[in-house]
Amino acid sequence: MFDNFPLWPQRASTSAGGVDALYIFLVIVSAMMIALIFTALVYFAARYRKQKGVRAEQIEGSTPLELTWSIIPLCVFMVIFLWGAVVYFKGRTPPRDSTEVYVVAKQWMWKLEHAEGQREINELHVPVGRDVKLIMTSQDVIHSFYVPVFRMKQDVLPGRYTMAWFRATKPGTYHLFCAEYCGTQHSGMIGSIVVMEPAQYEAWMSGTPSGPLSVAGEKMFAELGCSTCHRSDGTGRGPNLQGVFGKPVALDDGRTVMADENYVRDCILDPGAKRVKGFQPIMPTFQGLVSEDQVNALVAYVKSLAKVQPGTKTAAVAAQTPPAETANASQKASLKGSQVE
Amino acid sequence: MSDHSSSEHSSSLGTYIAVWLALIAGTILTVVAAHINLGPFNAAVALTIATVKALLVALFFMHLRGASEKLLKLVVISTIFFLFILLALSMADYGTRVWS
Amino acid sequence: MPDSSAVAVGQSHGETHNPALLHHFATEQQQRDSASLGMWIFLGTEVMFFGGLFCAYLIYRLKYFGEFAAASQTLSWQLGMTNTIVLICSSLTVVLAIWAVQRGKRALLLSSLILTLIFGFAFLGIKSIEYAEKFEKHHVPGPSFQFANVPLPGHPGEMANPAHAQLYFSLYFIMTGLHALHMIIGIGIFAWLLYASWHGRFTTEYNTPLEIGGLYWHFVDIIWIYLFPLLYLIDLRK
Amino acid sequence: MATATAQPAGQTIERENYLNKHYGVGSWLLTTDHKRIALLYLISLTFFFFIGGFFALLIRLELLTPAGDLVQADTYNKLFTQHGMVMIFFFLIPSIPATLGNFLVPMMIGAKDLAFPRINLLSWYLYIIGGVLMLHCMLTGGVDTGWTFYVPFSTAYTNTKIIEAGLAAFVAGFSSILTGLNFIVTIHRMRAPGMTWSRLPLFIWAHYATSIIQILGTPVIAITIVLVAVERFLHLGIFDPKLGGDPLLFQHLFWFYSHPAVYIMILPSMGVVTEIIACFSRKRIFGYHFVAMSSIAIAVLGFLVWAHHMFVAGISLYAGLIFSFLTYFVAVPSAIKVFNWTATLYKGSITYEAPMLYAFGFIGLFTIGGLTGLFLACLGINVHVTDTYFVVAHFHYIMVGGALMGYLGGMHFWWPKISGKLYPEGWARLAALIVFIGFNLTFFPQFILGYVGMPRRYYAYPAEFQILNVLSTAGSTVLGIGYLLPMIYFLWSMRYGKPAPDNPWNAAGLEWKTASPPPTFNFDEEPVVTWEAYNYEQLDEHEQEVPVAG
Ligand code: HEA
Ligand code: HEA
Ligand code: HEC
Ligand code: CUA
Ligand SMILES: [Cu+2]
Repeated sequence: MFDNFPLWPQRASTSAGGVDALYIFLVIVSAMMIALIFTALVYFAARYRKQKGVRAEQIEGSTPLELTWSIIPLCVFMVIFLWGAVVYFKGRTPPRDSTEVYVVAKQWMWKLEHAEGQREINELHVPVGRDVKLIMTSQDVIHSFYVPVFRMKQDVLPGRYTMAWFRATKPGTYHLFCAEYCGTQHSGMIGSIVVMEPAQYEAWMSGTPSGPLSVAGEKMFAELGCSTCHRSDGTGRGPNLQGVFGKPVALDDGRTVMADENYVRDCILDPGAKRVKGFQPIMPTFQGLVSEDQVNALVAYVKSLAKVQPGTKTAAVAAQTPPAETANASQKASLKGSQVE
Repeated sequence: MSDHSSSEHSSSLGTYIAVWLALIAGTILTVVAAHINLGPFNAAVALTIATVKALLVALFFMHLRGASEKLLKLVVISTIFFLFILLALSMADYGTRVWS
Repeated sequence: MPDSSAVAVGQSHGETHNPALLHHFATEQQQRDSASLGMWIFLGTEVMFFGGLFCAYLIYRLKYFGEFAAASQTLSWQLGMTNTIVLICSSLTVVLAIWAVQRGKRALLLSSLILTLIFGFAFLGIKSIEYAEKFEKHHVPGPSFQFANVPLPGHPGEMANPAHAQLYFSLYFIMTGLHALHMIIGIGIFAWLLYASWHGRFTTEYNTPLEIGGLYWHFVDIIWIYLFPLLYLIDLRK
Repeated sequence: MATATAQPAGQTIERENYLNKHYGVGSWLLTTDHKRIALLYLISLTFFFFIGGFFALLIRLELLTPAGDLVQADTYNKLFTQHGMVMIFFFLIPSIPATLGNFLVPMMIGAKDLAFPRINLLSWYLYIIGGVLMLHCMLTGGVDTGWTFYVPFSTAYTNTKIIEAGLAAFVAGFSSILTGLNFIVTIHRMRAPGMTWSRLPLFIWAHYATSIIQILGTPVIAITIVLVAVERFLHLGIFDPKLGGDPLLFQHLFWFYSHPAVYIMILPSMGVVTEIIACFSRKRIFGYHFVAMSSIAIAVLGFLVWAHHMFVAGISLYAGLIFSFLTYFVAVPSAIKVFNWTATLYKGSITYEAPMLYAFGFIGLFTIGGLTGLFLACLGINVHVTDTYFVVAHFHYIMVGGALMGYLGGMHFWWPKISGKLYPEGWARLAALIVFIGFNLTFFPQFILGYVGMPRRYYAYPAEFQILNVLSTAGSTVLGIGYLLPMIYFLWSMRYGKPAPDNPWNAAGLEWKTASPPPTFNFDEEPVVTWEAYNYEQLDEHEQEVPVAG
């Protein structure tokens, strides 16, 4: 499984090749620079060693030379920067329609939940050739999800989601490390990524009892009473959540934000921070009432609603044509503000 | 090296009183302005007045104006510059988070 | 020009110079210039010290706009304004003291210094009234903090999140607290300056400590000039 | 050379100098003489270096085997935290400025002392108070957060002595601020007549740039530590996401100081190397103005790049792009320096005394360290190698291979001036060689280790990483010997070394124009400068045999 004396990490994801190529480029550039500088040093040191009767020749300096060796390195640097930026950009932008896995990190273990509902601890099964998007959060301190063979790493923060993605290319079992120092057992926070052929993966999936995460979320949605306000027929006091996810939402304070995972998370845990335009601020916070896993399930459910055709009075619609009475109310509020004095 | 600068010749008593009056006026002005709703400009106006007041204190009370040497001014300017970097580049992260 | 009127007292180097001139300086001018440059640079470090707090304030204010406004409105701008004026007056007495010492006006020097101290104490007194009020209202961050059911300005019916309001008060206490600490140090310095002036330590030629102390005092004033609008004023009307 | 006080070499009767002018503990602990304070620093710094090195050896021993067998996991975490803290805050940041800088800055510009001698002493006391706090903290439980103190681990989850360690760094920080302040004022106000800005030795320029960072950066870490302490005591939510705080704000504030701080560590060393190269190739520095200005440029640009430590920490994608872009600009002035040093050798008249060997070592290792910094600054690669041993290797190459090499080179170069004695040249060359070999053996394998994927701060690790770790541990023992040697022969030479002439290297610079060791006020007469820095041409005019040390 693991070589005994590795000098180079295996490549098991689509982005690994790009990182390696960039790395090799940098190694070559550096090797050339080192060769140049060291040769010059050694040559000068030997050629101009002190000899009887030969005095050092005083040289002021040379502005053209200085410019040359500032500008050429700068150009090389810019190439490195641009190339690196491209690789980074790709590595950080998850493709659409990727399979989703929710990751909850805590001291000192990884909890992973597939959108299909399989739950794993310190082990993640993924199929070859499918884009997998990780939606990660931490219950306590900062951790970091690191899979060397995928050349992929992302810190996992408490209080919000961070994202990462990969597409595995080679079946095998690989290390999953926690790369951000997180306390006593930081070095024990190791798991494995099991990459399987699609067929095997399907077999594994069906062998694991579960329902999709969104189904669990749906149950919770009813249990927590979300459904009393968020009705699918649009008659509730809250926006209809169908078709909300992935669309821009107009907020009360004039901003427009993308309804992504972090947004939904904030709506549940800190509804006050981002109020949807055109609704009363009555949604209570669920901070402390739901665990990270439950939040994930709720988020997964809200996401699953995105595929449903929007009904009436969703936030997205409300944003364009705010219901008359609420719009008036907010206008009044702002007018009142300026009329004092 | 040390060109003879310093605050040998500090300003006259009249200047001090005038600056003092200006500072008091600035304070009243900023309070009045704060009571008017200017939307996002409330903060801008308040900070502008504060900066004018701070300048008055620095230039006249701290004799920055009288200092013939550019050095002290350079110290002040570079400090403000680095403070600006701290604020601006932090905002480069916080200000662009919503986009990513 | 600088060493002109120095009185000769016996020295180690056998030169004639002012006893306040330290041995490693060539001239009094050099010594004075060094002291004021040193003080200005020190004030630069102070700016960066407060700068970290301003950075935190900026970021959280943008993040929790509503709560910061709601919390800010619980402050008394009247007390804040009074304190601003008190500080401005104290700055005036500080420059008066320096003006007086340079012209050998002892009475004005001493009375200005005494006034400065009085203003300084007045500032701290008013500040402590404000702090006391925060205690009564349970606006001191910590376990007993309360900020329930305070509507967000401009959004009646929408309540501020107490945790975020607590952030405002945390920054309020840290910023004003550090500022007050600087005031206390300043009062200490000026008490010493008063003592030294009383004993005639400063002359028309030698008064660097007064100038240096003055720089410090004015700087503390400038910090307040920014704290006042940021904490009290900019969210008064929302 | 108006005021050169030439002394016949090998003179027997000891002149009065700063070392023998007064005796007794009090004359040292209450001294305001910059040279004595430099020695106080030297002793205390060396002490902390060996403590930090001791921790490093324990770290390396633990990592000899994949299993966590030598110490407990908690102990290991404390080891690297305290290794990092001691080495950075109590050794490397003050190292050159507080010893060589303190000793030489006034002398090189022809002043009698620093502008504020008492503040200088205060800064040593602050350093000692910080150091004692740190020692106390380590002896009574220690800290385990990593030297980076990341929240919310440090504020809410660890029960080790954060506050005390933070206070230690806070106090040491003020010591650093005061040193920087003193240098800037001294360089502006105390230069001897004729010592214009373009005649300043580049060592002074480097210290000037360093001081700018110390003054403007350190206060930010101070306030950050205050915030961490307050948060830990009262739990206000400043950094706690549960209460609305943002853990990344801490990282921003921390790195706003700690990135520029890495240039506090390297710039003085660059200054030292510049002096050494000029002297042992008997040449003026190629492109004096560019080298001087590159120091300032590093200091200023260094403030623009801090978030390159946070590329995967959850900052916005755009911030990542901006900071990566800016990081490449700070590498340009470093490149300028490397090229100018190399060009200085061209057509020189080069000899290979120990300081020169260290200087060569510096250039080589700093270049490697710096180039790997470019890897880290490259977004695409950073994602893979951040928080792995690649980073560990990068910064040890710069800080140990670069800064520490330069420090040792400087100590050898100015030792005759400081102590009035010559060190044994043969041993010194041997030590330089051992350090070089040991160093590469220790840290080169870590680059590979990092790219293969071994995360840092790991106390136990998967078995396939073992061989490289064994190499690294082996190297660290060699390195340890390399560092013990100079310590031994320097001490030896204080008693048994040959007396040093005033200018054993026939070097340029005002510090060589006074006695070795110098008198209390440095010069018997105030010097008047009429020549450029590095006037080796003039010095070699009367080509007499340079007395070679050893
Ligand atoms: C003295 C200390 C020092 C110095 C001088 C530097 C210098 C540099 N550092 Fe380093 N760095 C550290 C100490 C230092 N660093 C430490 C301690 C850490 C880790 C902290 C922690 O997490 O614990 C770190 C981490 C660190 C990171 C973050 C890694 C991570 O955690 O993800 C990055 C990323 O950009 C980085 C980059 C750089 C760069 C670009 C330089 C540049 O300044 C280097 C410039 C020099 C050169 C480039 C070489 C000479 C140039 C040439 C020869 C030109 C020719 C070249 C070409 C044409 C290609 N460093
Ligand atoms: C100036 C800074 C500096 C210096 C000089 C060193 C010097 C060394 N460092 Fe360190 N190091 C850091 C700064 C420094 N380091 C920092 C900032 C970190 C990060 C910490 C963190 O993650 O938070 C780090 C982390 C770090 C790690 C990573 C730990 C981990 O992530 O798990 C390792 C591992 O090999 C290491 C090794 C070494 C070694 C072998 C040396 C050698 O060069 C040391 C050689 C010296 C000696 C060997 C001393 C000789 C003394 C004797 C032989 C006598 C014995 C002692 C007594 C009797 C008391 N260091
Ligand atoms: C008391 C009524 C109420 C309850 C209970 C309630 N919500 Fe809401 N919700 C609202 C209102 C009103 C809004 C719009 C204003 C706002 O953003 O706060 C809203 C907004 C939202 C949004 C943002 C929708 C958009 O269109 O952008 C999401 C997502 C959401 N709620 C999820 C939930 C979940 C999940 C639960 C249960 C755990 C829940 N809500 C419980 C009233 C409620
Ligand atoms: Cu989790 Cu390290
Ligand atoms: Cu850095």
